[in-house]
Order: sequence, then structure tokens, then C-alpha cells
Amino acid sequence: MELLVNISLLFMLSLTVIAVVRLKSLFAIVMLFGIYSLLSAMIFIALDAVDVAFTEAAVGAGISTVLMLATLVTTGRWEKKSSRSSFLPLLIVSITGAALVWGTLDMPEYGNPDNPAHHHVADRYIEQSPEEIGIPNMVTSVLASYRGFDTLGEVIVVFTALIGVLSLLQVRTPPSVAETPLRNENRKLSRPYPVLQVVALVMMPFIILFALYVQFHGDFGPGGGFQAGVIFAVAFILYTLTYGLDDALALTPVSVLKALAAGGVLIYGGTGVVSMLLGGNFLDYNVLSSNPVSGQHIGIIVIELGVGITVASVLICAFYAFMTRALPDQGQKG
Amino acid sequence: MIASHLPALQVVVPLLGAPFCFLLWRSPRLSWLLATLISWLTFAISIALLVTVNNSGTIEYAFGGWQAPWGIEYVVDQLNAFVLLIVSGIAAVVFPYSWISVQQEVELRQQSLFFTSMVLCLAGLLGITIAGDAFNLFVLLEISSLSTYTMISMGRDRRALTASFQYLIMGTIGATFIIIGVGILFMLTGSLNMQDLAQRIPELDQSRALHVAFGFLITGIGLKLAMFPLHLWLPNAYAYAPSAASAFIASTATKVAVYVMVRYLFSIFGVNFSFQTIHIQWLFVPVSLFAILFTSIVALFQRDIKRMLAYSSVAQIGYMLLGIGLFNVTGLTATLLHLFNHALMKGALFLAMGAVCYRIGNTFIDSMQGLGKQMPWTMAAFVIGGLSIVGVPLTTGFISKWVLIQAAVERGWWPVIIVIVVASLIAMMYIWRVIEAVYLQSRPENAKNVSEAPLSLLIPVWILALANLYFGANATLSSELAGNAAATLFSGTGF
Amino acid sequence: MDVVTDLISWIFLGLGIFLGLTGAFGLLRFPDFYTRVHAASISDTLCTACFIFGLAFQSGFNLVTAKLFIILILLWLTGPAASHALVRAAHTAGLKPITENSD
Amino acid sequence: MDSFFNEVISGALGRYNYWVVIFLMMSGFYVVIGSTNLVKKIVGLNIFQTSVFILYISIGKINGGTAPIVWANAERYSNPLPHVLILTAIVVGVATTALGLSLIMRIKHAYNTVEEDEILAISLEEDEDE
Amino acid sequence: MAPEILLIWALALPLIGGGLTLCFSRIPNLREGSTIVVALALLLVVSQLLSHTLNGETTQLTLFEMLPGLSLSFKIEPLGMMFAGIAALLWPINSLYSIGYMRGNKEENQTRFYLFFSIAIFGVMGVAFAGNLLTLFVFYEVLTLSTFPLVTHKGNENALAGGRVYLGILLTTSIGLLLPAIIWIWSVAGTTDFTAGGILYGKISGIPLTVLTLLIIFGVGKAAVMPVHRWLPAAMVAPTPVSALLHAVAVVKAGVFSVVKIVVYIIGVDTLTAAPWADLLWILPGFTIIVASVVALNQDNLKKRLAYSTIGQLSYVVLGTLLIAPFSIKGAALHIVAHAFGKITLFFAAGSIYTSCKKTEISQLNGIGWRMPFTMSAFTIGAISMIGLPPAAGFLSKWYLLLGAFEVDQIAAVCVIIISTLLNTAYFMPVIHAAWFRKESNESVLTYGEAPWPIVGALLLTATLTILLFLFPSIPFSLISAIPL
Repeated sequence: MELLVNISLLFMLSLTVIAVVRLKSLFAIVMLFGIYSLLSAMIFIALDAVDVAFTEAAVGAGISTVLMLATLVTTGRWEKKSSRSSFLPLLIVSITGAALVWGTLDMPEYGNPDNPAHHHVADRYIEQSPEEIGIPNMVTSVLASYRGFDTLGEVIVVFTALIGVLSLLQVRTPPSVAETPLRNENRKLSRPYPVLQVVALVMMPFIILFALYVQFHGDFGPGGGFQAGVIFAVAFILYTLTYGLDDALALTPVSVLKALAAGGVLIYGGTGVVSMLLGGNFLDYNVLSSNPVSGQHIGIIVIELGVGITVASVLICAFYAFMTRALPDQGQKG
Repeated sequence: MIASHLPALQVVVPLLGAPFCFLLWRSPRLSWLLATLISWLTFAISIALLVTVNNSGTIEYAFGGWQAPWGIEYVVDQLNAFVLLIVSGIAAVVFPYSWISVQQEVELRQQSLFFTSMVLCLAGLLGITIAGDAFNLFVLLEISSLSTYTMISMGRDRRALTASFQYLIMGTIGATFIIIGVGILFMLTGSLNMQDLAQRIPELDQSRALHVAFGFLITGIGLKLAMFPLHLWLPNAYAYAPSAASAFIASTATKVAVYVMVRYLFSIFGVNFSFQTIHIQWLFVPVSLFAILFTSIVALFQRDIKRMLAYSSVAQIGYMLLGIGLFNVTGLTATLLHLFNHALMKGALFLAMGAVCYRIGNTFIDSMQGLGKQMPWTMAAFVIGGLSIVGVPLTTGFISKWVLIQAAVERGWWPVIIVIVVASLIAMMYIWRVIEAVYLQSRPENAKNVSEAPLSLLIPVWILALANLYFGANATLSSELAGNAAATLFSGTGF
Repeated sequence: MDVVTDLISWIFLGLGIFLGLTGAFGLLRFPDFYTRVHAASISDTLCTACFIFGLAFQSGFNLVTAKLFIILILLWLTGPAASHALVRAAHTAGLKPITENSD
Repeated sequence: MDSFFNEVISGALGRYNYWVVIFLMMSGFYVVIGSTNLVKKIVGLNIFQTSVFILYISIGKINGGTAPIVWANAERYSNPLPHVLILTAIVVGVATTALGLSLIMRIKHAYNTVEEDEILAISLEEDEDE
Repeated sequence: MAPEILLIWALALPLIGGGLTLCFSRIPNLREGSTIVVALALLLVVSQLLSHTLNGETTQLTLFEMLPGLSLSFKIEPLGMMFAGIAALLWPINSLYSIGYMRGNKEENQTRFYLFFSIAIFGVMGVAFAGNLLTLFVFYEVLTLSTFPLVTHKGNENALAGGRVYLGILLTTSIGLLLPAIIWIWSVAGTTDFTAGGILYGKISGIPLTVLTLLIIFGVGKAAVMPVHRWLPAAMVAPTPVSALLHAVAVVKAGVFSVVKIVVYIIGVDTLTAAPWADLLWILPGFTIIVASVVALNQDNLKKRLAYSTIGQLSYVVLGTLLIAPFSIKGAALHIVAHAFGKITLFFAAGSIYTSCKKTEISQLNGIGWRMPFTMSAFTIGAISMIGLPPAAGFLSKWYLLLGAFEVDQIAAVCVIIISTLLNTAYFMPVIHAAWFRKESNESVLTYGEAPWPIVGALLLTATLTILLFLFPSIPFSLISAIPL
């Protein structure tokens, strides 16, 4: 059964990829990439990686695709025919692929419980993390505590991306209310997308609620700061898409988002510094409380919060920057 | 108490300093000041680390209190303490320099973002160097890469954008290759910790999968360090980035990548596997010899001096790989020495070009004619750096070449020596072009008259230029550090 | 499990499969954009509803059922809204539906 | 002979997953280096990376295991470590994508094209003009 | 003062001179004055060192130790002392001459001229006192690079083209041939220190030794053994004081000096004798001597003719060295001195003519002797020394060379020396003849007299020295006999 699911998913993935290679319509390619992401999220579930599936669906199929679509608005939807020969790339790819396949012959069998990968470091995570960390989701334990520094690094990567996006694409400063006194009335008169706006407004609280659930339930089930941050960002992306960038900017000023993005990193890093000050190593949550396990709890909750805040604000901010570039004169249309 | 946390602080200080730099976006000056402060602090930390390592041996630091291999570990030994010193030292010189240069070359809006990126890049590079965990290395690699792409894209020329994009694609492919390699290693050993991997890999000597992992890692790292012929991203990236960024990246980023290469070849895969099973030297030696000659010749024909220096960098990376390929302690010493020396010389040269760019707005050889009279100090520093590239005695470049030749002599590979000598001749020619234009031609009538660069640019330039002379005249310290590290790597005991 | 609930569940699932195939078939075979969206939106709403009912009967009455229903509400909210947005965008962009006279 | 075939089949069953993933990876890689449209390159990069993620997760899979969340009835759990690594890698991937896409938008603005060939041609002209 | 301190002063003084030149760049009188003062001070310092050396003291000094066993160090030994002595003696005279020349011809960029001149002297001091091959190499290159701005002083396309040839050949040969040779020596012997008797004994022999010797002969491009002589005529685009000091004294002498020094102190005379075909090596300079002399015959441009004469004369030194006979090597060393004084006189005279009447071709010189009697008298003395006739210094050195050639039974070499002497006569005599015995052509309406007094003073001094050296050769002789062979 599992084999069947696996094989059919892999088959569909292959089809998608072949379509991506062959198609010339960028729009179709981007949509296919979204599908590819969703399919791989499914395969992750089939392979027991629920957290990864969650993230892949939210990030790959969600944010990445949205950003790619925003890019397509400016760049156009069609790839031009290239005169370049495809021989060299094909050769490189074939050699690389052949090398990998050759390597697989000595690789441990897929799914075999005796594989070395499962028996050195992983054992301890599975056997001892429930006692050492005290939370059921081992992925969260490893992510936030055993390999907490990796996660700090990845928050910083997100933060770095924000720096890059902001330096490349400037977020528009919204026309202030004082400058355009008629704007609010105008908008009410010509509310462009009534159905969508209402739906969005109804959805938003639920999305945010769900984000919070994912944020704080990450210890027990799939989820955590990243996923929550992405979902949170999605709420505002939805709002932006239906109400326009100016309204969204009024709702969440960029300066606040920037401060939050930095703040999230600092919350995470600050936890590490505090643990250092309390006599432990950097990011050693044991010292945060008299009881090591509750210390781990506190630490994980705090750093997940930092992750969530940074990811959400970075993604929102980046999306605003993309929209500013994609729809440059939206503000004037009002 | 602080002393025991030094390895963490080395990376955490810039890592957490960056958000503060960013928060000061309204005042680029403040964020620059903070960045400079951070760079000095990290420099102090790396000196302290080097001293500690020399006195009491390898330091290990377990993040989160989780012992390796379960947690992430930082390991400082003689090798990476040395590299840390190079990176943070260059940062401590370049960061103060960047203010004026950035003022002129980067839009006001982007300035504090630029400084933030620089701090992030520094953090990333230091992290790569100090990391004892293969996957953590990847994460920090991405931090440094993303911030580098950002800095490059801030160049004024629109080609900066395409250069940055090209680098992004190549860099990401490289990073992906690295994670494929790490993934296979994990699959075979179940560990990500470098020391742990080093212990487990010898058991797998004949595994085809291990060979593939090796191939992917070397290719991935090769992309990052611009190993010929994977260097195509480098010249544009260095040429169009803002001067401060070029100087910083050129003198640190590829060095760190070379370090990673050395770490993987010698510490993780081990000398036996890399050199006696795979025979990587048979790849490195011909490739680097060809790279040295070819890119030196290409450099001869560049009109933009920054671009010329970029090609020269590819050639210099060739020397470093050659040192590895010679496969003896002396050769490795030469590589490590050249890491240090090349950072000094390329730093001085790029900083001098930044000063020129500050005054005349570009770095084309035609517009630099007769500049020797108008910017005597800047150009004198350039000459020192240039002589160092050529390998003139009493400059650092000579020391590295000397030791490299020594290594080749030990091997008895005379053709290698001939290539080195010929390449030095070519290097002399391309440096000479500049000297001739700058000193022996008069300033064209229509060219604008400029004055000497401001002191805040000159002082960093001269710090590096004098360092070139000092470490060229007295290389005992640097060669001892490099030699010890090389000997430890070869003995296989070291990590 | 009760045979009756199982049966009901499978009826729903079968209906869902039928509607889904219909929608997919329509998506491929209908002549223009608007009709295709129409076909797709059927699989969006009724088909998913059938699946969820079917699955709800499969799982019995517990937390999973509640979650399934929340998903259903979500899909019912977003599916039609998305179809609406698509059609509206096409209309704004000036895409004309095929009518009898258009040939 | 039979045993040989059995071996081949079981070997293939133990590796088909890797092989398909390698195919996906290489297709993505091909899109990156083979296409000239910058957006398509980024899409290819994402496919390349996502496929690597599948490879990692495949490494962590244990037959008969369940998701690594403590659960009373679980016999054995799949390996959580690759999951953690890939969570990180996904986020790194989206960060790179965002940066790459913003670069593309700026390139479009500066060159009015996102085709590598055309940009190269323009750049060559510029180099000659200087 | 202790010799070590003196040594440091000898190296530092030229640099100080250069610095002073820069400081006083706006006050020409002070600038040139300071140059002369520093040059005299250097002469004083070097003469002090000379007295130490004559007492048989050897002095060593390590300035930088870059890596263990790789250092920048100095060592005073007789041969180097002699070279330094010539340079120190001729620098003040040349400075005097330069002042006259540069002002007389209203050259531009005079500060740069004096600055690089000083740096070149610094290079010479370094070469002379070098304690190991590396140090020699470094200062050899300092000399090359610092003379480039002097060669291209005029700054026009012609000068730059000449300069490129100059730099190209010298750097290519030194880096491409000499440096590998140094590396080779170092890899074989483990050191590059100049040691009496050489350091290669038993370390290298057979064909490789011959190859190594060839690498050195051609690697030291400044010795201008054909075919690496092209730079010398090319460099004649330089102003005359430059040609005079640098191409009669500093640069070319640094070249042949290096050859002698390497043969004596690195390879070792005995070691070289044992090398295969060692007895044929002299053919290279021998060939150069003959060819250069023949070419010189056909040059109408006075400086060009002097340049080819220099090529030939340099090869005497190399020839003397490669005959590997004690007498011939001493003769070679002596010829360095003799040729220096003689050739600088000749160049000074050429510059003097150019300054006073802008004549550069030999065919224009008819009757010039009566208009510029001092200049042409000095020229005649110089020429006599070049030819090797008494009472000029050239006679002594040629005598020793001949003795050496007989000592090792190289009759062919004897023939070469004799034929070349005839050729020397053939290309110098017409000039002297024209200057004194031909009537000035009537077309010339220019009236001119002697050149400015600093020029005349300088050339008379050097001419006098040429004679004095013949009459009182005790100092060079005692130095030469102290060379450990």
C-alpha cells in the first residue's frame, strides 16, 4: 500500500518535472512548481515527515509560488526561444546523475531499520528526548534544542534575505491619509472586489488563530515557529491581495515589520545570551529554570516565538516589497 | 567565565549585532559605527582564541550544552584559529574604511542595509570557519552567501545585478551540492559532526557512495572557492560590487572556502582517502597549473583594474590548490600561508582601488593615467600590493611563493616551478601596466584633477600595505602558525 | 465498524470520486475558460464535501471529524471565492465568453 | 539464477526511491543550467533543492515507522534528524528564492529583459563601449 | 664606527638622499646640494668600510630574517667592496655632472630623476654588499626597477618603447632564468650564502652544473652576454648622466659583478672547472666581444657605439671569469674598475657634446676637439683605456686577462682578446681622428664652446682617475688579491 502511494506520487512528480522542462509558459511552469511542492509535501507525509510536509506545503507551494507569480507580473509570462545549445548542460547533468546512481549501489537500502543513519545520533533523540526535553514532538526537540544553533542560523538566513530584498526592492511609502483626504470615501464607493474582500475578512481571524495554534502546538504535533510564521504571513498576503497594498501598509507599517523581524532574531539570540549569563552554554535551556525539563520548555517556547515573529514579518515585508515593484501605480488608481 | 564562551561569542557577537545594525536604519552612520565596533570586537576575540589554542590546545564548545555528536559543536584548532584571525582581521580594517566609500558608492537608502549585510557576512564566514558540524556549516555558508549577493547587487553599475544573480545561481548550486554530499555522508555514517565523521569514514573506504559524496563536496566547495573552471561568477562579482564589499569578499570569502576544502580533504576524509584512494592531487595539480597560467593571461587584457584583480584572484586560488595538490607538509603550509598573505595583498589592492574609485568614479586603467602624482599615497600602497602579487622579495607574496616552490622542489616537480615563475612574470606584466599608466603617463587634458584620498580611506589601505611588508620581511610568525597547522593536519591526529 | 456507516461512507466517497472525475473531465473538454472554471468549481465544492462526509463516516465521531468539518468550511469559503476571483480577473482582462453568436 | 534475480529485484526495490529522486534532482539541475530565462532558472533551482529534500527524507524513513511524535501505539519512529535538517533547508531555500526573484525584478527594470542571452548581448555591447 | 653601523649607513644614505630630494623638490639648489652632500657622505662611509676591509675584517649583518634560513643579509668581502667603492666614488662626480647636464638641457621632472638615481645607488650598494643570493636578487631587481623611470625620463613614445625593452629583457631573464637558478642552488645546497670556495662542491656536478652556469650567465641579463644584450642599446634613450652612471657603472657592472660573485662564492672555481665543457663556456662572451665590436664599428650614433662597446667590454669580464683561471678572474675584477672609469669618461664626453651643441652622430664631430678641448682630451683618455693601452687602467686588466688565458692554455681566447683590441682601436680611433684631425664642415654656423663647468669638471675628474688607477693601482690590487679563489 505504502509502496503504491509512494510510486504513484513519485510518478506524478516525474510528470510534473518533465512538463516544467518542456513548457515555455512561465505561468504554467510556476503553477506546476506549486503542484510539485504540494506533491512533495504528500510524499513527505508518506515518509513520516509531517513537520517537513507542513513546511513544504506552506513555504514551497505557498510563499515561493506567490513570490514567483508576483515576479511574473513584471517580467512577463513567456520564455523566449533560446538559440543556445542544450548539449553541454545535458552532458553535465547526465554525468552528475550517472555518478549519483553509481553511488546508490553502495547506499544502504531504503527504509531498512538497520541503516547506519538511524543508529548513531538518532537513537538518542528518539529514546531520550522525551525525558531530556519533555515534549512529544522529537522534531521540535531536535530543532529547537539539540540543534538549536542551526535554527538560529536559519532565522538569520531569513533575516538576511529580508535585508537583500529590502535593498533591492523598496517598499512604497503609502500616501498618508492627510494628503489624500478623499481617499477613504473613494474607496468605500468603489470597493473593487466585494466578494473577495468579505471572504478575506472572514478568513483572516481564523487564519491568525490557526497560526497561533500551530505556533504553540508545535511541541505536541507538527508545527512550530516557521509554519506559524508562514501562516501568519499568509493572512496579511490575503489582505493585501484583496484590499490593496496601501491598506495593508496602513495596517502593518513597514517600520514595525522591520523592527519585528530584528526583534524576533534578538528574542532567539537573547535566549541564548541569557542562558550564557545564567552559567550554561549558549542556548542551553536547562539553566533557564531550576528544573531542567521546564527550562527546556521555556526555552523552546520563547525561541519558537522569536522564529515565528521573524518569519512572519520577513515574509510580509518581502511580499510588500514584491508588490510595490509588481504593481507600481496601484496607489494612484485608488 | 567569558573565556570559556569565546568560541560561541566569536560568531554570536556579529550574528546578534546585525539586527541592531539593521534597527539603526535611520542613521547609516550609527549602524556603521556599530558594525566597526563589532568587527573590532570579533578581531579581539579571535586573537584571544588563537592565543588560547596555542597555549592549551584545541577548544571545543557545545551549543545548548549538548555534547557532540548530539548537539552542534564548535571546534577551534590551530588551523581555524588562524583563518578566524585572517577573516576578522581583514574585517577590522575594511569596516572602518567602508563608511566614506559606501557614502559615495551606495544609495543612502541602502547604506545601513549594506553595513548590516557586511556584519552578517562576517558572522557567516567566521561561523563557517569555526563550525564543527557539517550541516551547521551549510547554514552559515548560506548566511554569508546571501549577504554577499546583497552587497554585490548594491554596486552602481547595472551589471552588478546580473553579476549578483549569476553568483546566486552558481553559489546555490554549490551549496546544494554540498548538502547532497553531506546527506550521503549522513546516510553512511549517521553523523553530522566533523570529528565523528572523520572517525567513521575510514571504515567505509571502498564504498562507492562515499566516493560520490566526496565528488559532490569537492565540486560544491569548488564552486564556492571559484576553482577553475567553476570561477566564472567571480570576476563580475568582484568587479561590480561596491569597493568595500569587493575588498572584504575578495580577501576573505574564497579563503574561507579554501579552508573548508582543506578541512574536508585532510580532517574529515583524511589524507589516506583523499590522496591515496581518490588521488585528488591528480585533479588539483593540472587544473591549478592551467588556472594559474590561463587566468593570469586573461587578467593582462582587462581594462577595469578591479576585474583584473578578480582574475588574479582566481590565479591565486590556483596557487592555494596547487599547494594542496603537492601533497606534502610544505605544500600545505604554502597554501595556508598564502591564505593569509593573499588576504593581505588583495585587501590592500582592492582598498586602494576603492580609494581611486572614490576620487575618479571608476577604476579603468585609462582614467587612472597620471594618477601617481595626484594620489601618491594610494598608488604607492597599490604598488606594494602589486609587488606582493608578483612575489617580489620582502613582500608577503614572495614568502608564499617561496614556500610553494620549496614544496615543489621537495616533490621534484620542476615543471610546476617553471609555471609558478612564468605566472609571476605575467603577474608582473599586468601590475606593470597599471604602474606605467599611473606613474609614467601624464594626466590627460580632459581628465578631472583629483586630490589624495581622505585619511579614513588611506589609513586602512596603508595598514594592509604595511602588513604586506611586515609579514614579508618577518614571516616567522605567520609561517609558524601555518606550518604547525599543516603538520597537525598531515599527522591525522589533529582536528 | 458498522456495515451501514461503512456503506454510507463508501456511497459518499464514490459520489465524490464521480464528481471529481466529472470536474476533471469538464476541465479538459469544455470549450472556453468560463465553462471550465464552472466544471472545476464543482469538484471544488460538492466533490470535496462528499469526500469529507465519507471520511467523517469512516473515522467515527471524534476530534478528527471536527477537524474535517472545519476543513470543509474552509474549502467552501475559499473554493467559490477563488473561482469568483478567477472569473472576475478573466472578465476584467477582457476575455469574452463563447456565446451562441460568437461564432 | 533465481537468487540472482531476487537480489536484483530486492536491490532495485531498496533503491527505486533514490533513482527517481535522482531523476527529479537532475531535471531540476538541468532547468537551472540549461534554460536562459532567469525565472525558469529559479524555478529549476527550487525543484533541484526540493528533490534533494526528498532524498534526505528518504534517508530518514524506516519501514514500519511512524512520524517521530511520541505516541502510545508506536512501534518505531522514523529518524527525526533529517526532518530537522530539511526544515532548515526549506527555509534557506525560500530565502534564496526571495532574493533571487527580487534580483530578477531589478534586472528586468534595468535591462528590460529576463533572458540571459539578451542580457549577455547587452553587457557585451557595454563592455565594448567603455 | 663599527663596520656594521657603517654598513647600515651605506645602505641608508642613498635612501636619505632620495628623501631629501623629495623634501626639497621645490628648491632646486638645495635639492642638488643635498644630493652632492649625501653622495660625499656615502663616499666617506664606503672609504671607512674599505679601510676595514683592507685590514682583513669581514663584516656580516642580517637585516630581516623572513623565514628560518631565508634572510636578507649582507656581508662585506673584497669583490663587493671594490664594486661599492667604484659606485661611491663615481656618484658624487656623476651628481656634479648631472647638475650641469640637467640644467643645461632644461630637462623636466628633475626631482624624479634625482630620487630614482638615489634609489638606484641604494640598489647598487645592496648588490655590492649582498650576503646571499636572495639579497643579491632583491637589490638586483631594485636596481632594474629604479632605473626604469630614468631610462624613460624623456617620457615620449620612443623613450617608453626603449624602456619596455629594457625592463622586459632584464626582468624576464632575471625572473625566468636567474630565479630558478637560485631556487635550484638553494634546493641543492640548502643555503644561498656567499661562501669562499662556493657552496656547490660535491652537491651538483656534470651536465646539470653546466646548465646551471648557463642559467646564471644568461639570467644575469645585465651582464649583456649575447643574445640578451638588446636592452643595452635600447636603454640609450636615457639622458646621458643616466647612461653614464647606470650603464657604464651601476647596472652593467652589477651584472658582471654578479656573475663573478656567483662563480666565485657560490659555484666555486674548483667546482666549475670540473664541469663538463667548462673550458668551452668562455666562447659565449668571446663571441659577444667580437660581434659587439663589429657592430660598434657600424654605429654612427656616438652613444650607440659606446653602448656596443660596453657590451663587448662587459664580456671581457665574463670571459675572464669563465676562463676559470685565477689570473683571469682577477683581471675580470680589475676590468670592472677599469672599464667603469673609462666608460664613464666616454659617456660624460658624449653628454658634454650633446649639451653644448646637440650633436649625437659621429659624422658630425669633425674638428670638435678644438672647440671642446677638455672634453675631447678626456674622451681620448677614456678611449685609450678602452683599447687597453698604457697609461690607462684598461691596460692592467687586459694584461691580467691575457695572463689568465695563457695560464689555462686557451690560445683561442688570447686571439679573441687580441682581435677585439684591434677592433676597439678600429671603432674608437675614427672618433678621435675626426675630433682632432678633421676640419669642421663649413655648413655649421653654430658657434659653441665647452659645456658648463660641472660637466667639464666631472669628466676631467674621471679621466684623471683613469690615469691614476694605472699609476697607483695598489688599492684595487690589494682587494683583488684578497678574493678567495
